[in-house]
Amino acid sequence: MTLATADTPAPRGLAATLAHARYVISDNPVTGIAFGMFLVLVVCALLGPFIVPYDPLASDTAAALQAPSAAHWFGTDNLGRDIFSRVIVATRLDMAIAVFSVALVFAAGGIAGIASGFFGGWTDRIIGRISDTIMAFPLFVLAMGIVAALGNTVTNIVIATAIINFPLYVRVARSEAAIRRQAGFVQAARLTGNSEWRILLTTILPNIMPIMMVQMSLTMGYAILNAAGLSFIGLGVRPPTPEWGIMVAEGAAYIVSGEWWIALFPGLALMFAVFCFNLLGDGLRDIVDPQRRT
Amino acid sequence: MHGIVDVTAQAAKTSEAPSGPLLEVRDLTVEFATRRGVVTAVSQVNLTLAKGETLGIVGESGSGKSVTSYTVMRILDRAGRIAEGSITFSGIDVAHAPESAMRDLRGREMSMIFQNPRAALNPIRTVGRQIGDVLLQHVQADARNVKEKVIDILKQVRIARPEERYHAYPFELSGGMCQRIVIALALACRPQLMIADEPTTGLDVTTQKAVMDLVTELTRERGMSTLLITHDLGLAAAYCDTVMVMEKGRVVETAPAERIFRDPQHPYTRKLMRATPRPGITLKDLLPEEPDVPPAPAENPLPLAGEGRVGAGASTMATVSGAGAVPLLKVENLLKEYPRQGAPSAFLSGLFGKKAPPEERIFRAVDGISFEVKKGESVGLVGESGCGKSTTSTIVMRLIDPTAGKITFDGEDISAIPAKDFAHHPLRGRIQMVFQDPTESLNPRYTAERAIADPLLRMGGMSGGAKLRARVAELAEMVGLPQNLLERFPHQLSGGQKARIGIARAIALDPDLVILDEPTAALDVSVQAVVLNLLEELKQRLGMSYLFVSHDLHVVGLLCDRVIVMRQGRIVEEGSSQQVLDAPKDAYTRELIAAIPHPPV
Amino acid sequence: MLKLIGSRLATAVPSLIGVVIVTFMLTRVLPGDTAAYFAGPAATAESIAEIRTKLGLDKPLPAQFVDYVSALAKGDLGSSLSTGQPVAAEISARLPASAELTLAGLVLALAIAVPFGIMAAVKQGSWVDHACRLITTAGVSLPVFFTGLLLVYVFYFKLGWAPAPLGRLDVFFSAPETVTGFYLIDSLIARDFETFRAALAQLAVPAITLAIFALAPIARMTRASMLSVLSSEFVRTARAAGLTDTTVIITYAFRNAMLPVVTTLGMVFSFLLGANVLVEKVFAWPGIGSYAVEALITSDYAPVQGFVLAMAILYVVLNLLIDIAYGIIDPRARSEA
Amino acid sequence: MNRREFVKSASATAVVTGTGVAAPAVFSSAQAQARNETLLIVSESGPNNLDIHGVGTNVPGYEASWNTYDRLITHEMTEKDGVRYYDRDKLKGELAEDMNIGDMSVTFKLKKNATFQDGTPVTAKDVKWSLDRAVSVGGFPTFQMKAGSLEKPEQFVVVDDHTVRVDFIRKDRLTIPDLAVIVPCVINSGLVQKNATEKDPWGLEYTKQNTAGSGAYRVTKWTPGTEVVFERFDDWKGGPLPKIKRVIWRMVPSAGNRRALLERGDADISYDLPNKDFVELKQAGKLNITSVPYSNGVQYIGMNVKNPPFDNLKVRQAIAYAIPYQKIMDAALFGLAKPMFGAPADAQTQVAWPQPTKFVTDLAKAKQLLAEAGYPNGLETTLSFDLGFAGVNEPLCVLLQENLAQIGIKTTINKIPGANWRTELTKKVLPLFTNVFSGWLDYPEYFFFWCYHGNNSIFNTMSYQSAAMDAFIDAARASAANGDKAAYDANVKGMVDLAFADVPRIPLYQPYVNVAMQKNITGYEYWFHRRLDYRAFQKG
Repeated sequence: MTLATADTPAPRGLAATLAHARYVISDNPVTGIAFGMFLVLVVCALLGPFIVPYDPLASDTAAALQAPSAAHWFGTDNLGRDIFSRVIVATRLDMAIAVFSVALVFAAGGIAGIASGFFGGWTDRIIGRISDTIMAFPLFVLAMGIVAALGNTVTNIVIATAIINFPLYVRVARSEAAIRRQAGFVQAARLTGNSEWRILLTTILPNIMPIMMVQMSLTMGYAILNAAGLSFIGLGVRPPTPEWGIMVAEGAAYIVSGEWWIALFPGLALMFAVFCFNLLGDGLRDIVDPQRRT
Repeated sequence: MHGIVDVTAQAAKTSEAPSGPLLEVRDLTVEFATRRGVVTAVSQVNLTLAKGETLGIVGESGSGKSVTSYTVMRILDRAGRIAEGSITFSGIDVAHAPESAMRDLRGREMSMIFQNPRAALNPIRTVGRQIGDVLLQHVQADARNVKEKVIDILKQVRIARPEERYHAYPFELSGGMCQRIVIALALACRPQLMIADEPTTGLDVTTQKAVMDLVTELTRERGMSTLLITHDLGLAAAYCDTVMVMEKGRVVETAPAERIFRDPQHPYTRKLMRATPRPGITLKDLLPEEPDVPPAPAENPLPLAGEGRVGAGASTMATVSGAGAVPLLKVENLLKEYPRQGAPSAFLSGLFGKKAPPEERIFRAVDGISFEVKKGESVGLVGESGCGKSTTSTIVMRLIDPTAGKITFDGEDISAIPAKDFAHHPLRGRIQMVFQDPTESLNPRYTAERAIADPLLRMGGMSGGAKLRARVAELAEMVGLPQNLLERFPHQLSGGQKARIGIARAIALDPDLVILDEPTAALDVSVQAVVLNLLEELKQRLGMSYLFVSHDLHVVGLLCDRVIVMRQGRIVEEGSSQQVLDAPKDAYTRELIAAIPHPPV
Repeated sequence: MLKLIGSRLATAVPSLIGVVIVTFMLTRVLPGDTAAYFAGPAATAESIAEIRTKLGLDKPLPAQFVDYVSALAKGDLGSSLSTGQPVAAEISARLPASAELTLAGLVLALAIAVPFGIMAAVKQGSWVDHACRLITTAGVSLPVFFTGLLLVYVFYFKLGWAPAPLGRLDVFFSAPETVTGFYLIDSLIARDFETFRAALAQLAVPAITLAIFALAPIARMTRASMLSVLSSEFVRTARAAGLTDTTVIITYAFRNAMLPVVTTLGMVFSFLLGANVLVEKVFAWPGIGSYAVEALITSDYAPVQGFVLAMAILYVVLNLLIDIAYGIIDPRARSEA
Repeated sequence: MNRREFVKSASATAVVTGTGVAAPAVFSSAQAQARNETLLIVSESGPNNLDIHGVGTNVPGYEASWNTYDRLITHEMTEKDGVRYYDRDKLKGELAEDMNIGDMSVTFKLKKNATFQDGTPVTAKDVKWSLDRAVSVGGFPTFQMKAGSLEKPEQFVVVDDHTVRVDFIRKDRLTIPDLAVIVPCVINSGLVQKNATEKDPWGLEYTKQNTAGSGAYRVTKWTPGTEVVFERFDDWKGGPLPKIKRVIWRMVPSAGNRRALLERGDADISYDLPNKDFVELKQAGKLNITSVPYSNGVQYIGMNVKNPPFDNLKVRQAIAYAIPYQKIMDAALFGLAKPMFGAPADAQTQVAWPQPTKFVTDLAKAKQLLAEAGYPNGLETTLSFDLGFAGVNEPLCVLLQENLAQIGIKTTINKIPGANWRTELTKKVLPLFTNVFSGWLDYPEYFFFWCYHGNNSIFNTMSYQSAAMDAFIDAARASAANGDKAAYDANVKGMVDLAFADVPRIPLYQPYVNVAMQKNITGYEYWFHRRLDYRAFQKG
């Protein structure tokens, strides 16, 4: 079906990707919504502390446990802190946890995966065994072990999330690299004097970037959920820093006693973010998936 | 399952159908909703097919021949729809028939076979059960006698040991065998119409002949009509009563087979005829004749429009040095062995103590071959798939290491250097390669310009800037690639344009030897003609020598001085292309040549 | 098939060794000091040191590792400080509880997610596709403990449909005589249907919580593999041969599409085992997850090591089952091994 | 269990759970009758050892031991603002039928008919063996016995089969009450010695998982971390036969679920709900809620007085003035505590403990004190708390953190898991933390002996060494022993004034023991150990 391309002069470079992205958004409304949600998250993360009505850390015991009202849109928590401000300000920390852990696991798992898929032999076996070992641990317990061992700072939470996603990235990268190992353009690159590592980084990596991006957006969702889980068992972010996971964990005790808003709004925010990342993942796959690119 | 219908009664029903033509297509127009708006794939197509008649639809990729056949069967994908026109099949208006009615027709009254047979079969279901499914679906059999009926059909399509093959899975059968299963599937319910969409593309020429003979014999025996879709004019001529030529969605000419070849009316048909490689012609003859067009055809503005090669072998311009000089490339009893697929690895079999006999464990892709290539000479390596020609070329390219054997290039033994270190060897730049599938050989992330510049950046000692851009422009101009296409990505270019980029990249470092691995197999025949001529001219101008690997004897005959025929890893015949094509000494070569269908020109 | 099992076990051995080493290192890094704990609140410095030598904690790490591995070989997993029980006994009592919950969650997730995935693929781009995607993504967007608490609040506290979140069985039912440790199966074996119903009622809400959390990965994988299979050539041949939609979609397309789904089951199960730790905490489920969490937080070595080994073995067995299932579905796998 | 059955049941699970939620278990008549003879208790965590002498036995373990073993003597019951309360000063026999206190000894006559749960009679030999064990196993039990000057096995003499004499090494008013706490319980020495080994002479391993006592209940099933089941010992001679036949104690980690179980009537008693729930449940009136102040108990902010910056008195005083007392009372406790701050400037020091300090929240004064102490631009430290009581500790610390920040003291909060909390305390390195301590024996000098005395016990978490303070405490104990009330009062006041002046730890409040019970549950008794006494409960 190369009918269309031959005649109409196709737009070049960046314009092409933008046109293509615009097409996918209009073609698939859900992905459009996902991009919208992502923008909202980024705005909250960047401008959070400046646009919130109250200081997220200021407690006001007189106004503790108030239901959502005009003054406090999301109500107040047990120390009288404004939940709306805390939810908005928490975006920055949660997005940071998501972005950094995904970047870390992409660098480690992605590269290791490509190397093992591309070189095969011993590299493949060693990396395979390492990721098997990590897989043998129930993922969440491993994360807890790491955070319990190294202390529950945000950096350790990011490292723990990265480690437990390592096998997933190795597997995806490995299969994509293995397919392309004997591709024509890789052989051609060998012919023109590129060393194996240069081929790996300049030829294979860019070609599998799209697929990895899909994976990265999905894992961002799981990273935040993981942080929330750690908070629930007391290994999460240190108080009083606002973070969705810990706010939901603390609010959970108040559901039965009727103060549903303490847990609900951070829960919804968490859901909003994870939802956005998952839909973004599917959307990216549609943009990136060659079959869709008829 | 209502009463069992006796198969013979079924056959009787079809014969009483109204006498008119079996299939009639009137002004058919089909449109596809794609990303850049609605695209008309086929417009105003008319065709009639009488009972027992075989109609061939010939056209290049994108001509709409497949779309027409899919529309007749109404299995277009979601994006396609019939904009206007009518299709009547033995009295039924197919265009507006409800899906349930169509489902009864498909498989029972009309059926289809497809291009690559192994992918056309369900990989995880035995072939016997797949044929059985069709029979059970169309009430041609019931649970008790379905196995016996399937075995009977397998016999009809000449499959040996059908009881055993009933339980086989597609991956356990050869390409030709799979195609027979697909045919069996199609003919199971004795349909009136068989549509064959490029049934033999990708198969070896000998298997191709066997499959086509089988199809024609079965369809004639049962009085079925056939619609053969192909891009191979030779095939259409040999097996069709009438031929219809299509170009960019339109029918340009329809005529009985022998008349269309003897006296083609439409210029496009003539262009196709000329571009089809056939014995006894020169490269120039492939190009469309230029009635009043200025000598240099617009497509490749080559200043030195050298006139055609005088006879085979010696080409006037080539600096073919005398026989005495040191040959550019010398290959001495090259051997390459692979562990047989599925054989237990040495480690495991060692573990369990039982050692399988050597032959069983080892598969010899290249079995001790020797040949030479002199400076400026182009040698053809011909053979069917699995004969080891590609393995040989990859070894000579030093992409993989041989098990044994010596390769000397320009006096230096390059087989000693392991493949993975050869990338930095000074000789690297002097041996280059053009790959078979142009799309797969270009990095999707690089523009055309970046792809051509890559070798220059790495080995050509150029670091970028004006000098590099000038060299790339010069190369593009040499291969006839318009300058404005340089910033485009591979997915925005046509097959021919991508092939030219592959060639430009190969000659960027002024190599002495270029290995061409089936460079035009994936191209349309008209584009192939242009590319072959381009290769010939480049050889003349730059004094390179070629090692041309192909399965198509005619194409090799046109371009190469000498031809080597290979079979199961061994050389069976070697000689000048003239002598091998006209008077082949070896029986296998003769069989190869005979099997290639070519138009009765 | 035997070769397949042989090669799979061969690859499992190094990862098991890896697990043993990592757990050993992990527990030695945990902040808590066992000797101090052992010595009790009013201990003096030298009594802590004396207990440290008794436990062999003062020996160099490699020596400790050798003791640990030799004890392991004899099947002695040591005993837990917090509960005072031998770890081997605790794990064998608690593992079936977690396994039953996780398997129930997985079966439920499969029963919902796979049909969702198929529908989404068959009607790609339609509202069904978007609805499936939204529902499954919503399931995974909430932390599992929050879903659990929400379900308890609605189904138990407000509506009273679900039984009290008091663990595996209502207080007034005695556990069926253990054969497999799975209450559902044991009560069926003992033909005691009342306990079966009670156990099932207790299992319902936690299993649903886990299932909701596992819907997304399974549905997404099923949809993706169904899409690629539906666009393959043999499906087009089947359609051209006039087979009905159900045959084409189920017997032809779906069976092929199940292959990648089966392989991801291993990862989903391990993912669920992790999530089940939180569900156990919410539903007071006497599983192995909550046991490990307690031990981990109080840096109590033995249970953590015992737990992780049990999980590693479970993971290897699971992968073996998946390979066998793969071999059954796909004949190519059988011949290649 | 063949594969087919497994698959069938697994699919059955999928089918049933798939089709809506199964109906709740139906109670057959037999179970209904059993229901009102059974008490269902739900709490967050359970015992890790059934033996009070066990190594590292946790607080829930005390409850198990109290209900399954007898002591020689126990306290009479009295009434305090509507709740049955143990009488600190009046004792009565439990295993002993007669107690005769001499000048330097006390003699007990054992009940003849008392038997252990396995039927063997209780003899003086068992009593001696048990008391020897208490003073020799080390750790907390030995320390507790020492608090009542019961230190050496030689003090315990078997007179005859049913008479035991305890000789005093020094006059100590706390000796007799110390024989009524949980530690000096009487153990079935025959049964335990049978299961002892030369490595474990006192049979601690056996008694960890099996009860070998003569108490009113025996433990029939214990799944650590999940459930403990007690059955009544019908031949119990220690007191009137309890009404409850069976006690089921289930661990339910989620506080929300515990409240839901109570509100829906599926659980009878729970005592570790968040304060907010207790206040709301009390207002709702559906359940009986009792709130009794911790006897001799204080929640405090402790500081390590050995190393800077808290070795400086002014810094400690600055902290004392910076604490948001009222905010803590409202947001962390919801009013369920007795304030130990803000006493009027002219208030006289009482001869009682605990009693309120004169500190109030005064940030300006705190800032000025901090400057005087040499920290004009503040300092940085960590604020630690016990994660086991996060419900109160976390809001308390967050509020404190906020106030300290306003006077320039930057703190990072450090959560320490419950089981590690005691280990961290023994290290005595935590600079700033909040903790609660309450002495079993409700006497001021007992509290100060544990918390302020120079012998640096684990509960002297501040490592506070002051010769003056030691003098006051020892004098108070001596004067109590020989009944010199005037000297005793003067010493107690001296102790308290010095404690408030040096302020190594800042008292916050006296917490309440809150228990929520179904309406049909009666007979709750408040004991010094603050755990439940199953023997007094009635249901229905």
